[in-house]
Amino acid sequence: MAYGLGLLKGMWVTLKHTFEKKYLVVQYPEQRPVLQERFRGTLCFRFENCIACNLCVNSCPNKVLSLDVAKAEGGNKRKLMAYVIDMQYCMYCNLCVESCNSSALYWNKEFEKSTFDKESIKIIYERPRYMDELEAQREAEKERIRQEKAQAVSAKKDTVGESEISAGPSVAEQPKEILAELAGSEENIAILLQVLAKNTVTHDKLLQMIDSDMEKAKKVALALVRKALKDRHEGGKE
Amino acid sequence: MSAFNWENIFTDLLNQFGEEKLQRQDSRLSQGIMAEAAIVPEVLCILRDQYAFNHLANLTVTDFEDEFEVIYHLYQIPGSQNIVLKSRIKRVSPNMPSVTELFPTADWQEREAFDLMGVTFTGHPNLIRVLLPDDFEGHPLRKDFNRREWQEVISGLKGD
Amino acid sequence: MSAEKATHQLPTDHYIVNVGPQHPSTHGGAHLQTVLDGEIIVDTVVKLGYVHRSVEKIAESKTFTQFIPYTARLDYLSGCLPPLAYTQAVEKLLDIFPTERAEYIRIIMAEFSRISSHLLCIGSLALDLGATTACIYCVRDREQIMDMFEMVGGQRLLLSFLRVGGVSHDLPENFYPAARRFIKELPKMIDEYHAVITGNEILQRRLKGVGRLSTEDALAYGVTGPNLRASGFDYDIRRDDPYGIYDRFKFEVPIDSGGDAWARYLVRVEELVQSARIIEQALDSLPEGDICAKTPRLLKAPENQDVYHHIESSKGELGFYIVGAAGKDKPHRLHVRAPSFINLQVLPMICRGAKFQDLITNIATLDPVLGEADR
Amino acid sequence: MDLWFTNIANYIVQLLMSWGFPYFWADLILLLIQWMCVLAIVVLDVIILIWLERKAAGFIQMRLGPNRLGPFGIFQTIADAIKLMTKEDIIPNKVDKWIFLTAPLFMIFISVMLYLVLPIGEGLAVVDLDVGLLYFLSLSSLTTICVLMAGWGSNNKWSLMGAMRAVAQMITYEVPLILSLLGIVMITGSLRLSDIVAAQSHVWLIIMQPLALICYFIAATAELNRGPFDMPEAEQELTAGAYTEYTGMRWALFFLAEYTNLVAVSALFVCLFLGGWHGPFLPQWLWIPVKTYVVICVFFWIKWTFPRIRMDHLMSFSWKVLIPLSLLNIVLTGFGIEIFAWVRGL
Repeated sequence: MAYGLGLLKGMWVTLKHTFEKKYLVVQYPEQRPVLQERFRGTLCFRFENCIACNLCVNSCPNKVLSLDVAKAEGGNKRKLMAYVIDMQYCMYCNLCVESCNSSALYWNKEFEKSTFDKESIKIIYERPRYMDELEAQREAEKERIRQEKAQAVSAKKDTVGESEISAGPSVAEQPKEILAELAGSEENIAILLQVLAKNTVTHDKLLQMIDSDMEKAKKVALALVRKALKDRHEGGKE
Repeated sequence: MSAFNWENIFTDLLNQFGEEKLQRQDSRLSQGIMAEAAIVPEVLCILRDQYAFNHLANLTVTDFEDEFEVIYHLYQIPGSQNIVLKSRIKRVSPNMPSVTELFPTADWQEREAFDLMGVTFTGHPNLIRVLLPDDFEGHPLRKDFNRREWQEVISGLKGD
Repeated sequence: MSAEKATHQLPTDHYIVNVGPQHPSTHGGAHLQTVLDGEIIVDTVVKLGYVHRSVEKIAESKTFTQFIPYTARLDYLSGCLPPLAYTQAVEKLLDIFPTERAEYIRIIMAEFSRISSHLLCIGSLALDLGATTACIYCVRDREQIMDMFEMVGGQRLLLSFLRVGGVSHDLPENFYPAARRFIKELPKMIDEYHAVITGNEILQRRLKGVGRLSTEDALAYGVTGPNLRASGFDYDIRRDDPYGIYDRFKFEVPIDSGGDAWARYLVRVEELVQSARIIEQALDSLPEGDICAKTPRLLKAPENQDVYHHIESSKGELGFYIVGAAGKDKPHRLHVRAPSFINLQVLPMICRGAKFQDLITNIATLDPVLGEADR
Repeated sequence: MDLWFTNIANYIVQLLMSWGFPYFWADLILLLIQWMCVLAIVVLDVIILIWLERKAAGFIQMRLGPNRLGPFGIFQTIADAIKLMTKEDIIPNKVDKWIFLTAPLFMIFISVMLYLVLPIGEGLAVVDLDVGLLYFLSLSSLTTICVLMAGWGSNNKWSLMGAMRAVAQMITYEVPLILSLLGIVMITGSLRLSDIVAAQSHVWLIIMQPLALICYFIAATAELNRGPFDMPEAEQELTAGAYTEYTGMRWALFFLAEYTNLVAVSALFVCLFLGGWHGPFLPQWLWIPVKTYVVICVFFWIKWTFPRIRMDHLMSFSWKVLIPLSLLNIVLTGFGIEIFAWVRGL
């Protein structure tokens, strides 16, 4: 009867492993786990890539994502104010990343996400300060391309009219009423003019807006002033 | 095991039960019978004993607006021949004869259907809830189940 | 319950022990109300629902694509298998055909999932019987599969990697050597399990003849998968009703006529080898091409149609019954035929008259996953 | 070097007598000091052993075991002990209070008393009883009463089941345990442990009594509720068996007692089969701990390799295999002694 042989065999295997210098464990806080390239740690958001198309929100099975969109008055343009990722409900299914056409969403390898309360696991991406500028730049770029196209077309048509933007007056030269309407107080006007002096692209755009769409121009001017104030404030802090 | 010939099987059944109790319901994906609720156990018995459908793979209920549809998926195993048996019952008093005596596997599946959909299987030896707690009110898989009301109950529990 | 059993010496009484819902060996939140006569089980009442997440109700409010990650949470131990069943059912319903390469990738991942599930089953069986070390060895080897899953899909357990029409990512370059190495090392691992688990006489005595389930009973109670094959009934959906491209691979279906816990254990060990065979063939003949068929962004059911699709999951026949409504992107009704749920029905029967310790053995060898049973 | 401890003892007695104590009182104080030493040894041993077991289990399972506190994690057990001592002592409402409270105390008390007769070196037993072996065996079986107290007092079905298993197991395994030791008594002709060890100065009893060795080892594992025989607290089945309701220090006392028993039984094993203090190079009082630890490591090794045996198999194994074997051993030993005497007489 071989009773007991199997027991001894098992004991031999465990004995072998006892003296084998091979360990399965990772000494965690000091020794970091080896994560694969596709590892899904935390969902991250690139603000500058987002076009606020809402596809990710619709694709998410668990309503993890939400956009805070402000609509510019008059125009149909959507302005993304904040992007919220509520990680407590995330299933890491990758559907949002797959649905995003402008690669605004991606995973990083940050896996230590425990927090002390439910609220702080939410990741909130607020509109960064440079976004206005960036959007304005992009807008200007688009505008430039459009104009160039238009110019090319007009050149083709061999029309008489010259381009209007080149010889416009500056914002500072606008009548007082318009400036007051744009920025409000004297102080704000000064700030606005300061900002515009630094950035000619914005300046030109604003000028155009004053001509075409006063409401829009007011908003942009207000935003510029606010931004400048905030910058100044934070600069003071530092 | 008799060879699988869907035409023969259906004609056979039709001869036995008549057209008003039994209709053929084939589709792109399945071959099926729509039978009256009362004859379902008999049909299943015939299918099992005479045509060797020995495996009741699945038993479930679907809620349509005005009636419930009870669905039985039968397989001849080992093999892949299968038919679907469906039966429509009224939504007001959903009673369905139980098939636990033919297929013991239907026991828990019927209990589940009762639990989540509220279909009463008459003749079931132990028709109690299986997934939800015993004191649960309502049948959540019904389309008219008020989810909000239930959530209030749950959040009320949390508050205590 | 308190049937008085007066012996000529002392009046004794049955007593009820509540195994679970929090118990180390119920593999999740199951509640087994066990009526005991000393150490002998008189009756067991299985009470489920502790992991009930109303998946079927959730499905009715999610689009076809959105529901995929939820399926992985049914049988959370065999990563790709429930999503495979679901996506194939949806493809049947919507008349979509996955690409060739996707089919192969699916098979590879599905079989790895099966291996990982069976390894954990064997390991937890050993753990439930008290052999902690043997469990660690199984988990050690399962970890390699988890690493591979992480390579492919970024997640280790709840892999939402399959999509309707294909898969979400292609296999990465470092996957192939890892998979080949695992296949090559598998026989060595199995030898080790044989030395530590199979060969152990204590374990043999605890498994042999325990929880005997006859072929007739197994069939009547709808038991499927390894448990049915261990009862001597030769049925494997992969071979008998091939889904995907299983008909292109050569493999054997291990059966055992014992019907007891020992047979259920042995069948699972043998299935490891067969799964490895399938993976090897699939890796050898993996074609190039797209990994996902062209599908519309929003999947809509073309007609009022219902579909039942079943696959051979690691636990048994896993079926998805979907009722689609014409023009809707959400199912009208979705039902999961959960093998764990239906296999658990036989637990009271095979435990009757057994010793209390056999209850643990029987649960472990029936291998239910409560996430799937409760849905 | 061999006589360090005896010399110290003699010195203490003489010192006390020179201070004017009568011999009786001096001896009593010495006994108290020895008792304290035993306690200290027990606690120290347990602290080392728990660490050792966790480390051994770790290595067997390809882990590292405790390694955070101190070098190689040696202070882990001390930290655990502090944690357990500062934990809330929960006494459930429905327990049988006095039985519940006193069970761990009795258990640790009995376990420590086992050490009194163990000869750690020549003449180094606290009390060298002439029925030492009998004393040891009867006391060690008393621990089962404490487990029963714990299980019954807890008023919990798991606890009760664990306790009943413990009792059944004890009754069953006590028989082969004692029967297997009869052969040794027959050969050495004494129940005094120091006599038995002294008889092994030339040849260890492991060579003369291999069958008894196996029987004793298995029975002792069952007696200790260890390894594949840990029925009473089978955590996969009974959650924690008899100790389910215990928390904090009371639970720690059970744990302490269990390891104390382990050391005591292993030390007895060394005394009976492995030649006790006999051995080359090292001083005799060091040989016993060294051998004991080797035996304990084997216990660990077995525990972490094997699955748990089933209750009815356990009983039938004892009645159908171990008891016949140990009876056979007695018969064989009897014949052996006769043949030996006959050969000698030639």
